[in-house]
Amino acid sequence: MSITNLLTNWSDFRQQHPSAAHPHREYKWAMSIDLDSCTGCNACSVACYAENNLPVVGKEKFAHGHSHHWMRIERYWDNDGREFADQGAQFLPMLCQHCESAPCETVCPVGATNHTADGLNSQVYNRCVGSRYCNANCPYKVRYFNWYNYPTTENVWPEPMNQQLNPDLSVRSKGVMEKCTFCVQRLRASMNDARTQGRLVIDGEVQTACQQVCPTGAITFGNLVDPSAKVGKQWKQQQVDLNIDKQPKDAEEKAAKLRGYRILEELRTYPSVMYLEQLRESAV
Amino acid sequence: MEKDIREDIAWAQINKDVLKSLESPRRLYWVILLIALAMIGVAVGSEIYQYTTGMGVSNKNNSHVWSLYIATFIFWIGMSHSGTLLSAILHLMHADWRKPIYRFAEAMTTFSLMTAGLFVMVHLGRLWQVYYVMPYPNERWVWPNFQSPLVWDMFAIATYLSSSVLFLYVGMIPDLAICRDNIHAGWRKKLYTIMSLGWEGTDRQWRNFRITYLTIACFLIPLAVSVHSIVASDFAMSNMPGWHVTSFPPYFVAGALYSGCAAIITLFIILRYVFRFEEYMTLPIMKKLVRLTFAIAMVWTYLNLIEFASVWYGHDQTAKDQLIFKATGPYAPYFWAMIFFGSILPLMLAFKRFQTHLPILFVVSILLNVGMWLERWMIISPSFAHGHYPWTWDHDQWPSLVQWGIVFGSFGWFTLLFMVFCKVFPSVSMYEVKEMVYHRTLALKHKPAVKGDY
Amino acid sequence: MNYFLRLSVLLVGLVVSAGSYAANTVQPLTTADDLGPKVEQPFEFPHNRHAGNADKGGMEINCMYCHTYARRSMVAGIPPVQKCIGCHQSIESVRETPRIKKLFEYWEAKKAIPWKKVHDLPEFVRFNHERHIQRFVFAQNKPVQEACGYCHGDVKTMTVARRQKPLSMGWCVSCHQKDHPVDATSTKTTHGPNDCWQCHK
Amino acid sequence: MIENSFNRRNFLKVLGWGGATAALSGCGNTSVEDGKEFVTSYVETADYIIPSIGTYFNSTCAQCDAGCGIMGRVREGRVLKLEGNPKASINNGKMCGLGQAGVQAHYNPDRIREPLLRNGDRGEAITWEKALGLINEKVGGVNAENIAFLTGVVSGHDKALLKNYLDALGSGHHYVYEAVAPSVIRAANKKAYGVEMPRLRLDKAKVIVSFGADFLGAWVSPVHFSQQYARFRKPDSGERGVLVQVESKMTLTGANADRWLAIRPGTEGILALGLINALAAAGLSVPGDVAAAVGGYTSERVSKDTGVSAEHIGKLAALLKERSPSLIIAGSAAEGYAHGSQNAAAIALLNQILGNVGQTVEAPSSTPFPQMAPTTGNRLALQSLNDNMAQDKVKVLFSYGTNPVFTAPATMKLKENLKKVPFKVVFAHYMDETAVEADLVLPLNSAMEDWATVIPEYVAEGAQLNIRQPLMEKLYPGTLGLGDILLGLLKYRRPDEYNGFEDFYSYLRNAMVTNKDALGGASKDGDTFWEAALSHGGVKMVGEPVNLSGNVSATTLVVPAPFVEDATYPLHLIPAVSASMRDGRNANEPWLQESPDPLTTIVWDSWVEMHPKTAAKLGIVEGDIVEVASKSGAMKAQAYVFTGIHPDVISVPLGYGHDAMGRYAKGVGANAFKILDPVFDKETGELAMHETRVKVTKAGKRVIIVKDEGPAGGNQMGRKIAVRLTSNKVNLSEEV
Repeated sequence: MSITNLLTNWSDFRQQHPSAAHPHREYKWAMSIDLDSCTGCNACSVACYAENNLPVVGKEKFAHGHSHHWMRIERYWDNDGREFADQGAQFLPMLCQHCESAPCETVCPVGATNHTADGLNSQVYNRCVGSRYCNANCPYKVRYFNWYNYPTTENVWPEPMNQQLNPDLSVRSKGVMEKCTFCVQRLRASMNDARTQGRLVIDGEVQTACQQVCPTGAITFGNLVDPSAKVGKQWKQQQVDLNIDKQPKDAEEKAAKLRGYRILEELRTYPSVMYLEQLRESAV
Repeated sequence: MEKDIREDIAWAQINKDVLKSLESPRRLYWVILLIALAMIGVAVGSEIYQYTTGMGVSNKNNSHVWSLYIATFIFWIGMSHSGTLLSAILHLMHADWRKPIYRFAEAMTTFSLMTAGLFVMVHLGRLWQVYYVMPYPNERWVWPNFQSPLVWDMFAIATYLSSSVLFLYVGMIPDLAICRDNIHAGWRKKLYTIMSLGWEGTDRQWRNFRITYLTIACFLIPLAVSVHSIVASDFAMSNMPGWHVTSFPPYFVAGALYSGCAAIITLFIILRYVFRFEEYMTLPIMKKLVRLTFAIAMVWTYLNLIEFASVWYGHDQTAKDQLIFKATGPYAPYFWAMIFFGSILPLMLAFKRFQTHLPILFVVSILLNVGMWLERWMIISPSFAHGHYPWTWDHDQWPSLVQWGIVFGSFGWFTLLFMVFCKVFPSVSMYEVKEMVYHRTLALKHKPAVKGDY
Repeated sequence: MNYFLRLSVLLVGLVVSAGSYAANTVQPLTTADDLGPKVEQPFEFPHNRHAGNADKGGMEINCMYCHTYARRSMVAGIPPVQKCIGCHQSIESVRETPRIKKLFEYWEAKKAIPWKKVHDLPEFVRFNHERHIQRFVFAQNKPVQEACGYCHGDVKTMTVARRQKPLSMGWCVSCHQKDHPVDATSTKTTHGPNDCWQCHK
Repeated sequence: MIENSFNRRNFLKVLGWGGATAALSGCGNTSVEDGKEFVTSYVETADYIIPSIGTYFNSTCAQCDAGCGIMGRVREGRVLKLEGNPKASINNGKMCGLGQAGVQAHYNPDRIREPLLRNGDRGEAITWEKALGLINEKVGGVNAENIAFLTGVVSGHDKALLKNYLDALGSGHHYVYEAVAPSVIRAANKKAYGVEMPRLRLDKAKVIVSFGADFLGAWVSPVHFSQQYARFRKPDSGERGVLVQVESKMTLTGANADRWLAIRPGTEGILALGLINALAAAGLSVPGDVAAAVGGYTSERVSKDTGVSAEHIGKLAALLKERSPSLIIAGSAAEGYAHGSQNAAAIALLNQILGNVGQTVEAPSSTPFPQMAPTTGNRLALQSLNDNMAQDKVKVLFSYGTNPVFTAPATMKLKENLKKVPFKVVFAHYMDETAVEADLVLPLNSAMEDWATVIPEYVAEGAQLNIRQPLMEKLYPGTLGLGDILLGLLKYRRPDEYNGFEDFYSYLRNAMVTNKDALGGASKDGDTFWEAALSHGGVKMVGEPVNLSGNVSATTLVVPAPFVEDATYPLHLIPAVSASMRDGRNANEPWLQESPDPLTTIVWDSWVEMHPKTAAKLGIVEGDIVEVASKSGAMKAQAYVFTGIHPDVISVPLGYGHDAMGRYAKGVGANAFKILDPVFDKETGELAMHETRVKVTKAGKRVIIVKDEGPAGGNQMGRKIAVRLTSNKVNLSEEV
């Protein structure tokens, strides 16, 4: 890349506001998670460990906050001083929100985290120098740093456990940041297949590991550009627009409410994950 | 009335006094040098451990990714600002009193920058790939991300470091020539000969020298302001509650000048005592310095209050929560210590009797810097501990000994550099002191002096 | 000493101008051919004999006859020993040559041949053979040897394959930035993907 | 799918393809290297093997007894990941975390790799010939009466072979033991519905009242129930189902309930009868004898006894009356008492009154091969084995698929009694607590290396036979499957019958293909049938539907009054069965240890849950190490305080506290099985798991609990993160 190239194509190398010049043409991967279906069973989290070569750090390192759960289940209580949590818990699967205007992308000194053309927030391990600025700037704190050299010195996968490692993606060594990739290895494989066959990926053809296992089917994942994709229909039905930071429906006073919302939307990160609010029966 | 620099001091005397500081050191010097080396040893050992084992040994974690390294980095960067302030700004303002003290202040600038630069490296998870941050044509065809404040940092620090080295060096050339002429053999002779670049004191040389020095000074002032503004933008440009504050750049610059001035007071007292520079580093100078420090302290306090007020009356509830947490949570003792050392303690400096009381000033100036270091820490850690996302809050994080060791060692590194400098280069500018004396004499001769009529 | 000073000014100027020239050269520095080291293999497989031009004594076998996975998988694959034997058991003329004897030794012992990797990218790079073959050979109708040769060089003239191209990232990107026709007949062009996650995962 | 065994075996071989193995130094070397690495190719290959592309094989999960269909992703001869088999009717392509961790059971570094014979304190590696010969010699030397075979749940051909072996020995006892099982409920169901496990149709119900059944977490077939639950919550009609959970300690299911009712421990039956009374009062037609029998359970009295407010009882009764069909489920919380059977019967009666039987409580199908139908286990089996061992009636003991030394309460003195058995053979994956006591340890194949057929206890539709097949070549040549071992032993006893089978695979294939007509393969030839069965992961069988019969007699139903306070041991201990730990057999799989408990988010340790009120009374704060002492023993663990538990109750998870087994399980937490009191259900004689009374005292130390939740706990601090809405504000039928 020469300086001339850099200067002439400057706008291409800059992070654009999502609603500006570059709409997604073929793909925009997005997710929706129905919190009313999520039971907090942790299956997605384990699937993520299996698919993405996440190290099990052990008790001591977990205690120090060095865990690597790209998909973490948060559990909230809403019992404001009542004697019992008598409406149960609120479970929230939290993963990288693949923001369209990701705070992490602008601050990485080496450009190790980028936005891809299909709307993913990429993390390139081999480019990462470990400044951890991306994590500092991530309001969701879904980026996980390799504080130790898990594969070698920490021996997290003792023989023959290492044979389980997924060869489709790297095992990260110390000093690099990592995070949920929307199972990019699966996406790329199916996109390549589709490309070879001269078409686009069909809805349901590719699943993320968490979506695939979810026993209640709370997670929907797909291409937001594809009008036949379930995820797009959900977003549309819930009137959640990817490119705005304040959904007009939230201001409307209506009897029947829509459940879709995005977390910390007001920070203008334009997340690609929509959550559907949990429901509780009022009759009991 | 305290004694100021004597008008009748002979130029040869000045040379003699200053050059004396370059003579073989006393035993105490070696002792301190060894202590400094030991401190560096601690840091190097810690860094080797951290480098080989992984960043985890510093006891940072996923919700608390930055800690003392960045805090201390800002501290050292900040400290570097006073040298520029004293040399460049006061030079342009023709404040003569800076002349006996600016040399070591400049040296301090350079060395604290060098220390700060190390912290950037120590902080990186993959130090061995640090060259990715630099823009150079490479086989990967990849540039760094020019949007990132860290890349700006890299540029700012590199520019500032090279400029301040140049400024220090250019300003030393006439003095190096004096050294060269007063020493007759040995490595020093060779060193001074080369470094004085053939200075003969001709009119043409003086003229070129003046212009060069003035140009660099003019260049340095905006640079210095921009450097700390850029460092401030590391924080202000992010969206962390507690960081996302518009007033951060001036706040950082003020803090920088503040800690720098305090450090100059400390070093002033040490050098004056160690090298018997009472003749040059006089109390009236100290008085001016102290008043300057007091003024900056108040500016800093004001900007601090502005920050709090804008957060308090702003509509960002998260930032407000964060502020309350800082003042009441587990970091409260450090927060209030920072307020005390940074805003209350300097009120002492307003009293005349303290302005020249060196032992008290020595202690106070060190405490001011402790306060300023705490300020940096209080910017970093509480924000991470209590950010946007309650699930990942971490109120228990405490830096490990590895972090403390490296922070501790950085002071040894700075001391080492400074001590070596003092023994190799004149820490008081001889030619500028001469100028000062000359101007004073002139001023005395023409009683109703007209400004600029030299 | 003034001399020295002036000289250093000159030097700085020189470095700056050379640097900016280098940074701004339109041709990337790294696309020139860069011959890799010779690689010792268990025995020498004569690519020239199998794939070389007929006038030079080669048999012009399609690369994908042996490297059969290239069109449908990330990796091109080294053919199973079975494949070598499939032909060579009926080629009596060379049956007793030392290399073929060695081949049969492996076959009879049912042992895999420990070939060495010649084009060994760093482990975090995932080059996809399938997409390149599909694009250049099947969509654009380029001759197979030409398409493979973009990265593997002129293998048909070699015995043991040897790296000819630099395979550096800039070299990859230089091609990905070019506009390539979509298929053999179309005038429409696209360039290769330029997002990091295409190759680094 | 697979043409012949040669190709298949070749495929399963572990082979490193260049670029195909996971790059361990993913971020190291940055330059191109030539000629440093090997690229190994196959000698022979099949067309379907394409390096770098995964192939999927169907099998059956062995992590718990639910029998979900799994699909192993195999690449370059290694199984990489387990996914759900979309064709399996139980789990429809879905999986739980426990199931997925099966791959870690397979690749576990602590697996036993060859048969070990006791030599003093050490195990000495011996060959299989020697091991089997030794067993044959030992069983030949004792009376068949003195041979005991202790297993977990067995079904399919394993069970048939085991039966044949026991027959060949001239009988011998087969004890089927499950440490955690709904055995009282099974008995009560048998009475109430005529079957042990009726099919529960959560998806058809409009209201579910679950008395402590953790069907989303660890109860019977959680993945299946979770899918039904999703349809229950969001049916096509848009009428969202309402879940009410009644229990003393919140389970995962309780955490998902619309209303979680904290009930005084053991009073579930009273509430059920109170609900019947309230329903009758509200106008539901209730048979006269029932109405008379429950007449005394006024809402005031029930409220006083159970601690559930009258308001909630009223609302619940109204809801049950209004929305039909409903489903009432009795779970482990209801059955775990000395009057567990009565509790379960009362709950079944409620179902009956509401007319749910036949609606949401459906009849299962019987399996056409009763000899392969699952034998479910209970704790009574272990009890009687233990008694026999104590009386020196057991000379040779086989143990397979259970870990009784770990799961038996200390009062049973099982470990001591075990020492009285002269020859103990343990089939094991790890050197667990029981294997450590063994005289001969036989290392088992992992579920990813093994052939077996499985008939789960709870089958979602029809009758089915699931197949477990190897997903890759054995990691260690020295391990064998249960089938192979039994076959080997049978060859000594019945050589004519079994010598014809080279291994268990050929036996199984032969058995299946011979019976293909009954297995739904009448129209296919043997090979096609077999391959279809393998590629589907099992076969559907034609089963006769079992008619629901039986009745709960209200007149004979007596539910005792709630507990009297015990001054020395004031608290009830609820040993919690967590979704990932269960009875502890999977504790050596690190993913499970590191995935946080859903409710407390604690990892890598056990804990004592208590209500803030209880904690305040005892002066305990979170992280205090407390001693939990019952009459039968004591254990120490960290205290966790939260509001999902009744103040009269504390709860400790099971499955932790191994002192053997492997690097990930050993020394993690404390074993709550050990301190259980010997109180039994009066009707069935089962151990009443919830009857243990304890006292809790501070042990003096305080730790920082290792958990995922931060200092904010479950508080969102005013941010809009996880949002909750009342369901009447939403129109679900409009949703996509």
